[in-house]
Amino acid sequence: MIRLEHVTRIHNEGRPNAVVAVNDVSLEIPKERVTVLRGPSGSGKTTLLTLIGCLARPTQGRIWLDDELISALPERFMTEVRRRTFGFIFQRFNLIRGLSALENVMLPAYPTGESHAALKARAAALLERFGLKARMHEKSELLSGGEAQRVAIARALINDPAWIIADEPTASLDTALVDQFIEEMRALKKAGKSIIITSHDPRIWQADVVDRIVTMQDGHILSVEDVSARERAEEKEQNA
Amino acid sequence: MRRVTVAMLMLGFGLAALGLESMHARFSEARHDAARAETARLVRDLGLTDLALFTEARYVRHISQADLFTPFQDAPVSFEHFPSGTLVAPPAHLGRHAGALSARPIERNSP
Amino acid sequence: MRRWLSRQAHLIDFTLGALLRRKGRNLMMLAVYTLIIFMLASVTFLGSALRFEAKAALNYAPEVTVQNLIMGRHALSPPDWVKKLSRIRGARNIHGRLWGYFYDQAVGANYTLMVPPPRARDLAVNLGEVIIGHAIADLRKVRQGGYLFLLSPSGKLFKLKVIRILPEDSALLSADLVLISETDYRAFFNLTPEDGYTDIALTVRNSNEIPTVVNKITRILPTARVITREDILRTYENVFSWREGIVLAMLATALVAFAIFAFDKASGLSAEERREIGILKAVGWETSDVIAMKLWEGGLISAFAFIFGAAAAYAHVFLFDASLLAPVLKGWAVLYPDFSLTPVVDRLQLITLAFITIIPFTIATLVPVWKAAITDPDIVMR
Amino acid sequence: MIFDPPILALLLAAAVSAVVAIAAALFAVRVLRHWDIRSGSALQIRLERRTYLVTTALKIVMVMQMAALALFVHNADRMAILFTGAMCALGTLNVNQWGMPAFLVQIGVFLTSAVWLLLNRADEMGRDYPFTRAKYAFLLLFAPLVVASAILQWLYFLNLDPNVITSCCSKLFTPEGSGLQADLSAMDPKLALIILFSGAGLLAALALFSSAGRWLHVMLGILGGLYFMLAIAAIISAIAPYIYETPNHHCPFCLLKPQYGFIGYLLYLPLFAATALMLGSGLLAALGAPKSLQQRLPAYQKRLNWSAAVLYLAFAGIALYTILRSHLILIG
Repeated sequence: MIRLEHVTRIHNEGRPNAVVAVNDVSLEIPKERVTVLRGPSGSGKTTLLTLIGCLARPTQGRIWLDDELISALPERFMTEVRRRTFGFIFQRFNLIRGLSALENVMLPAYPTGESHAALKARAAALLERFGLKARMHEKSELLSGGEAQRVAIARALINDPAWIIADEPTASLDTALVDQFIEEMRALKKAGKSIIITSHDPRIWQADVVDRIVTMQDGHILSVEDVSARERAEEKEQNA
Repeated sequence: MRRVTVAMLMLGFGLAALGLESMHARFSEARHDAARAETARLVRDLGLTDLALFTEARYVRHISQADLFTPFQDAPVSFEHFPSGTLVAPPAHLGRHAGALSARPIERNSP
Repeated sequence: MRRWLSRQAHLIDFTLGALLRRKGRNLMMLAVYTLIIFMLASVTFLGSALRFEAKAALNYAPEVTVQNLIMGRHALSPPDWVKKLSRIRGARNIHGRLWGYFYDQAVGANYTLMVPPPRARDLAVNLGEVIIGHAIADLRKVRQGGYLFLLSPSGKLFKLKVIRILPEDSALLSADLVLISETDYRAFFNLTPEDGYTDIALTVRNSNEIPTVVNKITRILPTARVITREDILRTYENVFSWREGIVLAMLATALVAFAIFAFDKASGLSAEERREIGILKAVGWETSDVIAMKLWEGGLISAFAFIFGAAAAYAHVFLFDASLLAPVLKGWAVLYPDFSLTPVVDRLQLITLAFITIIPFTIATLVPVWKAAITDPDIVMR
Repeated sequence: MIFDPPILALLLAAAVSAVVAIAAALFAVRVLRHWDIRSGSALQIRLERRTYLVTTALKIVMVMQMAALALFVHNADRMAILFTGAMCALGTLNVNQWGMPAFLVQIGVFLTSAVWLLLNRADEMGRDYPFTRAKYAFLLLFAPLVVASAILQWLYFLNLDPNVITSCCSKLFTPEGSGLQADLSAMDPKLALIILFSGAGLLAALALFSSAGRWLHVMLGILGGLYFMLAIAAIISAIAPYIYETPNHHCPFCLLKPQYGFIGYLLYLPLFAATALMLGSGLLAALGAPKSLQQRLPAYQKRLNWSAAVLYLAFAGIALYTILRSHLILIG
């Protein structure tokens, strides 16, 4: 579980162009569920995601990962936590050009010093699972959108993280790929991963894998909606 | 093959070449021994004092025998320096005390 | 340890990938860097090899040379000096040397004319005979048994029979030698026996006694300058250090320019490279990982340039007789010894070279590398 | 003299090191004044980021300094031919009054930089960077040393005068002479050997089993420093004659010459490394284990101690080897 207590994040603090991106947010994100952060652009959802994912430190407030206070760690240890805890899927996937799909997947594990053979085997197995065995050695910029998406997911999984964080993963995808993405998320959820997605794409928040929708505006949380409970309630109604 | 492996192999190849060259150095030292013995005999017999590396002027031809003033007035068609004159340093025994005839070293008490 | 190695291997692998993406530019840079080191190393190798030859050969030079100085200039030594010096205990084989320079207008070369001392029995020359160095034989196109014509400074023509040509092996010391008999020598330069000698050489049996002998000489002959073999050896130790130093100082500007170039390359990070570092950091690379990766870039370029530059320089100097540097050494000299050097590699100089090439490069890129490495990881989400 | 390539290299290294050390010291002052690991302020984040630069720069400088020490000695040895009376590095160092201090300070730089690196390593293990203040306070001591080393080297190399007759090692290191070197050579070889071997054994044993007390551990660091000096003295009075196979040659520098198979490097390297490890370990013990390092620090110290013990034994082993190989008999 991730718990945020009165978290505030100010960009460019102390300068005239300071912006309060996240303002006094307290939130709990449950494990093994799919949580969606929803809101218009500029609502602070992406900033909140960087705080949760240990990519940035809050200006104020605390963030707990299970029982570990992670908001006050120096960069070095924050990175350590990030590496073993979170897998990231970015908007437009952010694969590194010039490297093969396989290398892109292996990348996050480089600093651990795992042996090349073992790492390569793991990455290859992941790619095979996503049906990319044949495209493994292709340069990343030559992959199709769907392939790139799956490589990005495989990369997020290489360090076997408990949490998957996805930032606007479907922003530039057609419907078929969005469906494919949702299916992958379903599989990951089933495998016991906890997932956080930011999106203003209705195709995501209407998907039935989603358990919880957090709506943000102007750095505040507007509402927290337990979708799975709602569905379960609806199901019950129908059965009755 | 991994890029790092290729790079290390290439570096290894370069190092091996350096190693081979140092083997070559050791090997051919013996080959040059005969020539050096010949030269040494010539030096001893004739009492030679300098290398015939630069022959333009006597202050570079006989560096160790030159005095400080030669560079400016020596050699047949010379106005001043030759290129080699800029390359060679004045003889070691013409140090700070070169002007004085008593250019012998000063004894310094060791600490 | 194994983990550490494997981590470095991964970082190198990544950095090579990044370098290869801009293959042309980086290979060009590597080539320039290698070339600079090649030149530096060539000069260093040549210098140390010459130094080695000088040391090996001049170890047999006379222990003490006595020169007469008049008004600060080298002058002829009076004949009675030989007698005076022979009274010194410990001094042996005292003999007045006759040697001097001769500018041969026909070919525009300088010769060193010399009278072989009496003890050089193999090299004894009679009246009308001559022994010449290899370079002169080549230049004047004479062979053993042929005749060498020399026009003396006073206008007399000398016809000398070449009885021997000094071996090419000793060219480094004997290329420009013309050995003639004392009678010929004095006639050639219009010297009478009363004029004395060019200088006086002597040997000292016990090398510990050299300072004592030198002291005595300066007392007996106050106007004399005394040059010991130590002095000669030191001169040669110095001569080439100086030259290497000069070349180094000149090439240092090239190195500095290169360091600035490297600095520029490291600091002029494109938006794409920034984003890439952001991605690396976001997916779990630490700042120090990025710094290490980037330093490997410079380290690899340095290592490649150093190893291949040094190896090529060795081949150049010792396998191809420093052919590219010969013009520099030759200067305006017409006579140039055709020598091949004993290959000697001085470890100290290799280390020095490594120092001088790797330090500026690493230091120059350090700050830009760090600036790149502290890129915020959340840049990828903006 | 200044145009000699190795000298240019050394001066370059010295100048670069001094500049980095001064910059690092200025940064250290800022760290000591403003460092607060619990704060998330912009200043703290800037400081933390800058530590990466300072640490990397110092690591490079320290590696460079260690190489420079070897180059310095090697070069001094080679230059001996340029000075009348000099036979090895010692003669060259004695050409003017700056040589010996430059050399000793360079050794000081080597040891302190090694200790700093060990401290830095420990600091980076703790989630709250527990030793940061100590580390940067230490840097304030280290920086003047580096600057002094650079100045001394400049003075030394600029004032190298080939007309000076210097003294060779056989004159300085004689039991009959006066001064420190003579006293060192006059030490009884038997006593020297006893100190060398029993000291190495004792230190190795203590290092292996000293996880007990904190203050014992600190003592061990001090003993390591003391042993360093005693071991050098023992090399001068006893080991050197064994290597040269003449009872009267005591020079600690000639050992580094090729005709003795560079045995000196083999002998000094483990001693220097072990000393640095002991000093580092002792300093860590003196600082005490902070809360964030309760588990990791003892393990780290244990690793340091183990390495030191192995190196001490290696040092003693090589010393023993030189004695056994020698044809000289000093002690009946």
